Amino acid sequence: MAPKGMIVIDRNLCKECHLCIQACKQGNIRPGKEFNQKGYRPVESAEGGKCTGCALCGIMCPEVAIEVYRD
Amino acid sequence: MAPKGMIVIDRNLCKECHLCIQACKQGNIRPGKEFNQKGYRPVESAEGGKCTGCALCGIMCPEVAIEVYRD
Amino acid sequence: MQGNCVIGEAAIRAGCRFYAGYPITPQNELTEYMAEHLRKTDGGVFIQSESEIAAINMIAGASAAGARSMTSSSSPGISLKQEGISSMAACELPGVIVNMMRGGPGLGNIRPSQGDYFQATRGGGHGDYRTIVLAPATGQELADLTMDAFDLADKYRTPVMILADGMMGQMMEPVVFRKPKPRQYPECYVLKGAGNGKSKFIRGLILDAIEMEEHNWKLARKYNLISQKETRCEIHEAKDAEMVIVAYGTAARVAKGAIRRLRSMGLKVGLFRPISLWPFPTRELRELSEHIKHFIVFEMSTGQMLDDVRLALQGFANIDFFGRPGGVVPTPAELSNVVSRRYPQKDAYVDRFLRFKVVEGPFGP
Amino acid sequence: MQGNCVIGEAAIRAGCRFYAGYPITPQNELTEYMAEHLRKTDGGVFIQSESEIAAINMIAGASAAGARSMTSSSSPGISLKQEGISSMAACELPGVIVNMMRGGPGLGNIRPSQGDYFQATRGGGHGDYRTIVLAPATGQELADLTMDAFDLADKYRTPVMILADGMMGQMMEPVVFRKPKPRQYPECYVLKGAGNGKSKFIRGLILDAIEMEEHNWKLARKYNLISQKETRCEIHEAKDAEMVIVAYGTAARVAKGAIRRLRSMGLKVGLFRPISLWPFPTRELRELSEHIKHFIVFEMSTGQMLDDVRLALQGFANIDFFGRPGGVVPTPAELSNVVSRRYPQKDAYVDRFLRFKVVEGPFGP
Amino acid sequence: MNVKTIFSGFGGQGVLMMGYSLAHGAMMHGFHVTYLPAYGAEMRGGTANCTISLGDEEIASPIASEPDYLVVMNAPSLYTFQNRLAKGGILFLNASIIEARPTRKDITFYAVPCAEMAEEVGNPRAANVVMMGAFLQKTGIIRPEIYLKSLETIMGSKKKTMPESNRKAFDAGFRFLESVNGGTGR
Amino acid sequence: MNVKTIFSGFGGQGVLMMGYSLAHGAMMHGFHVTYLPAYGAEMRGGTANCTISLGDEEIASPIASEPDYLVVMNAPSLYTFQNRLAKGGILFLNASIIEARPTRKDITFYAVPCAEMAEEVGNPRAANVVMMGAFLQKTGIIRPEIYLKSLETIMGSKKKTMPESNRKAFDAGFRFLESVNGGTGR
Amino acid sequence: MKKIFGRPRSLKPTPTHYCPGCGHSIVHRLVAEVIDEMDMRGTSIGVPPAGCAVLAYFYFDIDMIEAPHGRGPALATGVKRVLPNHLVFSYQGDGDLAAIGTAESFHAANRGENITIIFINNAVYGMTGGQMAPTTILGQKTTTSPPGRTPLLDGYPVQMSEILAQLRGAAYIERCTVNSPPAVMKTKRAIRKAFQYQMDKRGFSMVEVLSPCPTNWKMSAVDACKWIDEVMTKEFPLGVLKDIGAKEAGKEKKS
Amino acid sequence: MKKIFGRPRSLKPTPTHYCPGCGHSIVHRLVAEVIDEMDMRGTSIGVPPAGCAVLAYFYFDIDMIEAPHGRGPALATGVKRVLPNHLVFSYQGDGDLAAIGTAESFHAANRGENITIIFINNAVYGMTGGQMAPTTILGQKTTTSPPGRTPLLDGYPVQMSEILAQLRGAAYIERCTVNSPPAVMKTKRAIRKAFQYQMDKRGFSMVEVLSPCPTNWKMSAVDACKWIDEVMTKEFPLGVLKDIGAKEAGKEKKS
Ligand SMILES: Cc1ncc(C[n+]2csc(CCOP(=O)(O)OP(=O)(O)O)c2C)c(N)n1
Ligand SMILES: Cc1ncc(C[n+]2csc(CCOP(=O)(O)OP(=O)(O)O)c2C)c(N)n1
Ligand code: SF4
Ligand code: SF4
Ligand code: SF4
Ligand code: SF4
Ligand code: SF4
Ligand code: SF4
Ligand SMILES: [Mg+2]
Ligand SMILES: [Mg+2]
Repeated sequence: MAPKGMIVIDRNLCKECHLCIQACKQGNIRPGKEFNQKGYRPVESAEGGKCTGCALCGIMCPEVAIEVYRD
Repeated sequence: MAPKGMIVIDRNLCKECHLCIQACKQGNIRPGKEFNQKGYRPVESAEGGKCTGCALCGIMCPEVAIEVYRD
Repeated sequence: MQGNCVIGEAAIRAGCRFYAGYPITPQNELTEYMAEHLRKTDGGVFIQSESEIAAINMIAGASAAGARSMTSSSSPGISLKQEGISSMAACELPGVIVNMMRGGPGLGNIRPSQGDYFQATRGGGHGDYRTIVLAPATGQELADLTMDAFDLADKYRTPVMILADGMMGQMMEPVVFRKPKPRQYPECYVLKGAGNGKSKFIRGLILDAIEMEEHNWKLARKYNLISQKETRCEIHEAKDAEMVIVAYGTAARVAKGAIRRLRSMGLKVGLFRPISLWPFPTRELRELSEHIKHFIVFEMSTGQMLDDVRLALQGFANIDFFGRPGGVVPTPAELSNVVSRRYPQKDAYVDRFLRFKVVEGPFGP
Repeated sequence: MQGNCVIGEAAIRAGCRFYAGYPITPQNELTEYMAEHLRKTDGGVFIQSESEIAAINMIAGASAAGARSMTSSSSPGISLKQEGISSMAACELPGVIVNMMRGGPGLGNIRPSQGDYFQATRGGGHGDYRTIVLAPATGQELADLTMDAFDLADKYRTPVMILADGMMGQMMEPVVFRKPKPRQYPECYVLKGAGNGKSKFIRGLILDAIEMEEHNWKLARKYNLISQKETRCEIHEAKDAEMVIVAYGTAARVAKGAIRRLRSMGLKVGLFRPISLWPFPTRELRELSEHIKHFIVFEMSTGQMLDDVRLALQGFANIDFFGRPGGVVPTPAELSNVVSRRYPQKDAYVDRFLRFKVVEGPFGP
Repeated sequence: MNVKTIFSGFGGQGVLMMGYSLAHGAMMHGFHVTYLPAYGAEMRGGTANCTISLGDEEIASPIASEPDYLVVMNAPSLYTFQNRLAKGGILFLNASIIEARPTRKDITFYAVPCAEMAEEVGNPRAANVVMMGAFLQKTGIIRPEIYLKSLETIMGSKKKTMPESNRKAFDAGFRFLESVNGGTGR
Repeated sequence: MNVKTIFSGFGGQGVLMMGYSLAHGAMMHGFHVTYLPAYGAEMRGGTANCTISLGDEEIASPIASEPDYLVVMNAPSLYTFQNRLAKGGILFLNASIIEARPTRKDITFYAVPCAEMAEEVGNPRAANVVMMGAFLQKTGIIRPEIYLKSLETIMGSKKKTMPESNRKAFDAGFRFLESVNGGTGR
Repeated sequence: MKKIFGRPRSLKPTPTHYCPGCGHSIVHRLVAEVIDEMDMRGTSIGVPPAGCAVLAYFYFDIDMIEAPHGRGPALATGVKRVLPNHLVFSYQGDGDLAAIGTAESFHAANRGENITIIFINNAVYGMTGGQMAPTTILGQKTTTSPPGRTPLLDGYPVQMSEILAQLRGAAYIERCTVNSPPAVMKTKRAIRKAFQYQMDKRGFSMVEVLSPCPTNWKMSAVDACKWIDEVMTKEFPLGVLKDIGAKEAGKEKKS
Repeated sequence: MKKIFGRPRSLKPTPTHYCPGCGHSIVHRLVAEVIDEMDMRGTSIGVPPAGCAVLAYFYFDIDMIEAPHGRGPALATGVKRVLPNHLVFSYQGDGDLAAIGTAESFHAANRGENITIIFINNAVYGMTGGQMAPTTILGQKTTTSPPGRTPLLDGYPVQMSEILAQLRGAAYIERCTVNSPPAVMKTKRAIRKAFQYQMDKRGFSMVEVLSPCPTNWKMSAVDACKWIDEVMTKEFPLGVLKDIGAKEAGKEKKS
């Protein structure tokens, strides 16, 4: 069983580059629809707890907008 | 029989570096004693016609102070 | 057409066939314009050089080979060109150098500023030389003065600088390109290979002091001649003026806006706008000072042209100063406020020395 | 000890522990002195850099890291340092720059000359900044002013230039090295690593125009302060003088020789010798002009300090000019001839404008 | 006549194009014009703005200390520029993104949901053109035909964009404000 | 007292050393001194010269427009400098190389065959020291002992040259002119 | 749950000005992470360039001093010689390092200065708006090579890592990229190694990073990452170009 | 008897200022001979440097323009682009080419500028009196490396020919010397080939000449020639470092 993980996305840091979506093998991140203050639409973590806490998304995120937690 | 040659040294161009002496396989050039206007002692061509006109001295002379003639 | 592109187009029309430059904001559009359009002309050469230093030396070479040549940069890049400019002046090589000034010193910022006046007019490079410096204030002038720059460079065999700033470079205004004059220059110095004739050389090194002095005075005489013949300025609304603003380039535009406001308030204010910064229009300013006794110098710097105004007026009129350095372009409203506060009382006392630079604005001295 | 070496020795005694430079005549002996002696001191770093540009940036780095730092060059090399000097001024980094001027513009020659006055005093680099410029005229002053230069650089956190020429650099005169003052400087800016505390940075880039303006005025206030506090000059035989020569550095030495001759001929001539070229001793010169109405500016150039004299005097006295550019050092005899011809008639008319530069000598304009 | 307008928003919203097309149209109309994009080339992803000055005489200063009209396409621009607007000036705001409304009472403002409207006409990237329709409806600086012709010239020179969809977007904006009265700050 | 001397010749003749040693000796004696080598570092193989000024007061100018003494070690120097010599000045020339003699009548000159003399004392490189002996004999600027001490210091710091052979060379020059009266130009 | 990934201490909690998907910000984080791991935050001095990274001092929480365009290696040399035990790195773009700063980077490497250069190769002048850089690929369109870079007019892309590797003062040089999580991890290891060599006083070190510039390449961030694999690494092969190796570890130290 | 050796037409009958036994003057003659033989005197433009050869325009009887120190390749680029069918060469010392002018020589080579550099490597700054040059040998004493060049403080001697050979714009690069008659002849052939490549528009060419500087090496001219063989060629091996070869002769020409 894959370890359980969780990510926290800082909406105001995210710049909608979608590199994290590309990086996440679990498909746990998806494009967002709402604009943030800067005019970007930050990505969102999918519901359903697919996240393994592998941190690949964080490793790719240029804005350090993602924090990764794991049990 | 080696070809006959002759060199003409421009006394006022010569700077007494002696590279021509080194270059001449015939020992046809020797250090001079008299000073020229610049304060150098130009080399001289030895008497005795040892010169073959091989031009090696001219090739080495930094000052183009040597003209070489050959039959 | 953007100001930067206007310069590029005017240069090409004036017959510029060699451009070398290195990217720097706020003049990149000029470099890019040349990249796009100069290479399409017959024989036109565009080189993005490895540095500003390489660029100025490339145009020196191209100019020696007979091409009308240009380089451009902005403040820090122009500092790097100083050795090259000094060398071109020494070798009497024509060439046009564009400086789209930015805020300085150091990396500063990329906003419009006028902090390079001293560098441009006093020879930022070493030795006794001067560079003709033209300061456009409209899109049209960008075109006209660029063409003139090439003509002056040829006429006097000397580098000529176009001194403007990011605002002039970015601004878009309708422009009519005039027909360029046919090129006239003494071809004698141009290197084309010796052919069957005598070989020649171009150099700035003159080891003998007496010969070098002779060369220095030869240059000095040329600069004197230029000073007498090539001053340019605009005098605006000065006839009845009680006070005249002295400003160039972008600052002069702001001043014109301010003058409109001031006049509508009933204050008789005019403008003296040097177009040639070197040679500075000393005579013209002095003539103006015969009936105007109150001047306010306005620069987007802490005060540099001020020296030239003081040298010209020699105490015959009051001189105030207002400066906004660092990339701030004050609005006409702000400037008109300052000027109105300084507007002379009747029979105001003429102070021959500028004892303090009078500066207003949020951070004044 | 040769002038160049005196500077080197004084610098080392003053605690200079970082030197970077690139060979150029006529200052090579200074570089060589540092190569030999600085590396022998505790922690002393000597680098022969790949260029003048690298050298100025190396000393910027060393200075930011807290070392007393110096670089030296001669005219063309100093032109190349302009971006770096402007950057140091912007970053408020101390540092000493020696310019042993040679004949210019361009490669010029290696003889003593004073053609870089404008570059040194008006900021050859871009932007609103000034460099303190000290001009020694004796071997002893080479030592003293070098030490002072380090102190001033620290005190005001600004680059300081020693401006001399090949003659000062070559000349040998007995010198006594004074004990250097203990170093005093605000260590707050020095980068030593953040430790456990807050990190800091040094920069010249300030993108926001208002912030940049604030920085410009901050610098301007500093320069105003320096102008008020740090002017230096020597006034020699001026008490009873009818005419005063204004000259600095090597030219001032020649002037002293000339004055001896002139006095022996009964002509009352004195000397005003600016030691700090920037800030120019304006106040001091103006005071002198209260009783002296005839000045002759003598420079080994076509006339640059002349502007500062005219700015100071503002038409209150007659100003003549005599220049020998290009590496010529006139003899005291020649200068005294020139001065005697210009020696004022009784009640001579004071001409407020310098209508022509009065130049004598074989090639005068 | 001497009118100054500032267009402002973030990079990618086509703010500079709005200004440029207006300047171009005004030039075609015969006005003296200056177009001054704001300086930000060394920084990307920030805000973008430009100033258009037009008038019957030579433009003395291309800067607008007190613009007559202000178009803001995102919230930060509203905060930055609203106080600069001249007394009695008109402000146009992109209601699709900006929730806030101006606070000044001495101006008129129009809220245009231009993103939604652009999507409606089937050209989601043409929010700026919608706004231009709205802008010219209320300011009437130049006639719509002239403007649209300019727009076509500009676009044509860049890429072959559908002129038709731009025209539709413009019309939508133009008509949207036809019968709307501007608000004032609260 | 204020005395100026120019030493001149071609590179390699030790001309700068002559001037430097005199300056050093004069400094030891207590004079104010300036030593000004001529500028030629960018060119080699040319002529070399230096100017020594010494006096009781600070030296106003280190340049000699009209030197009191002139030492010329080769012919070009004679042509270059002889006209600069002050009226009544003294000229020393290296007779080993220079055939010409000065043309001015208002000066005194001494012809010293210093190369030959140096060879005689067994130190062919010390022609310059021979000349210094001759120079100090006739000018008497400083006492021979002081000069020789200076020379030793200077040489010692450079390399271990035989002080003895220098002393001999100096003496030879000094004695050579003891009983000679100077000529004047023809 | 435990936080296992987040912002390193040496990176300030400040939003950057970089464009979406820009490689600069990834490399910033890596450098900060390595500094944290080596516990050098208090004794590091960084030298940012003129280039998109000009504001790096707003992001790194270590001491920094800005260099004029291209002069980072000279400035870093000055800092390092005065503080020989500090970690000193110069952070430079391709225009900065390989055009205007050619001489400075070349000679710092040749002197074997104990500094590290973090070299961001994005094949364009990013900050000034996408002009041709020395590393622009043949055929690549930029604002100053509108028809694409042509060798006869514009010259060839320059492999700086290969060239500096030839100099004897260079101890460690590696070319990496940051277009995928494994590539990012590899880059981090390279930075760590370079810093370690520096602290061991083994000479000059450099890590070249092929770095996406979606803005000037006019691509999405995701496509930019692909372009690095498909095009850029063909011109600039990844790998270690110089490593004086462990064998020299005992060599005399530089002071 | 017939004159079989004398002054070439392209060399003025002027005595030089060079020191006795200086390699500069030999190379001057070779360049002039090649120009004569190629019949290019009327269409050659030379660019002398700041360095001992600064007065070359007094000696060459062809058109010349002096460059500021290190900038010869940039200046020559300007000349050549305007006069693409002329023979344009830049004549530079090691300080000029490999220190202050590093970037200019590097990028001229990389652009494949159709110019030739005659590169005089004498391992010192000759003109300024014998300071350390980038090519100074380890241990060599100069006025700025009084105890001898130390790699840890002063860096390593730089092999510019090897480095420029790596650049794709370089067509022909050879290192020669002039310390013996055969070496002189070989250098002449190299210069001829370089000029020929230039006229064939094949790209950048350079001939490096290990050249005696008896004055600053403090040796006799004869010993200086020996030192080149014994010491200098060990650090700077002679030979062809790049030759794009005859096979490319038909390649598209540069305009
Ligand atoms: C002397 C000087 N020249 C030019 C510039 C303008 N400039 C700033 S950054 C830059 C180049 C940026 O390109 P690069 O080094 O590749 O960094 P990037 O932005 O791509 O990361 C240039 C040319 C400058 N600031 N100073
Ligand atoms: C900008 C600048 N810096 C320095 C100099 C001084 N300078 C003249 S020639 C030279 C170096 C000479 O060495 P090299 O290039 O090796 O030529 P060489 O004399 O050995 O032939 C230097 C540093 C100068 N003229 N200009
Ligand atoms: S930690 Fe791993 S699984 Fe979770 S969102 Fe990130 S990449 Fe996906
Ligand atoms: S990688 Fe970071 S910035 Fe990019 S979309 Fe994901 S969270 Fe946003
Ligand atoms: S030509 Fe040959 S043989 Fe004759 S002197 Fe010269 S080297 Fe000797
Ligand atoms: S090679 Fe020439 S200069 Fe040297 S000694 Fe012989 S002739 Fe004289
Ligand atoms: S322009 Fe390119 S390098 Fe610069 S911040 Fe944007 S993506 Fe990054
Ligand atoms: S110093 Fe050296 S390179 Fe220069 S001329 Fe003399 S021998 Fe030749
Ligand atoms: Mg880049
Ligand atoms: Mg050399």
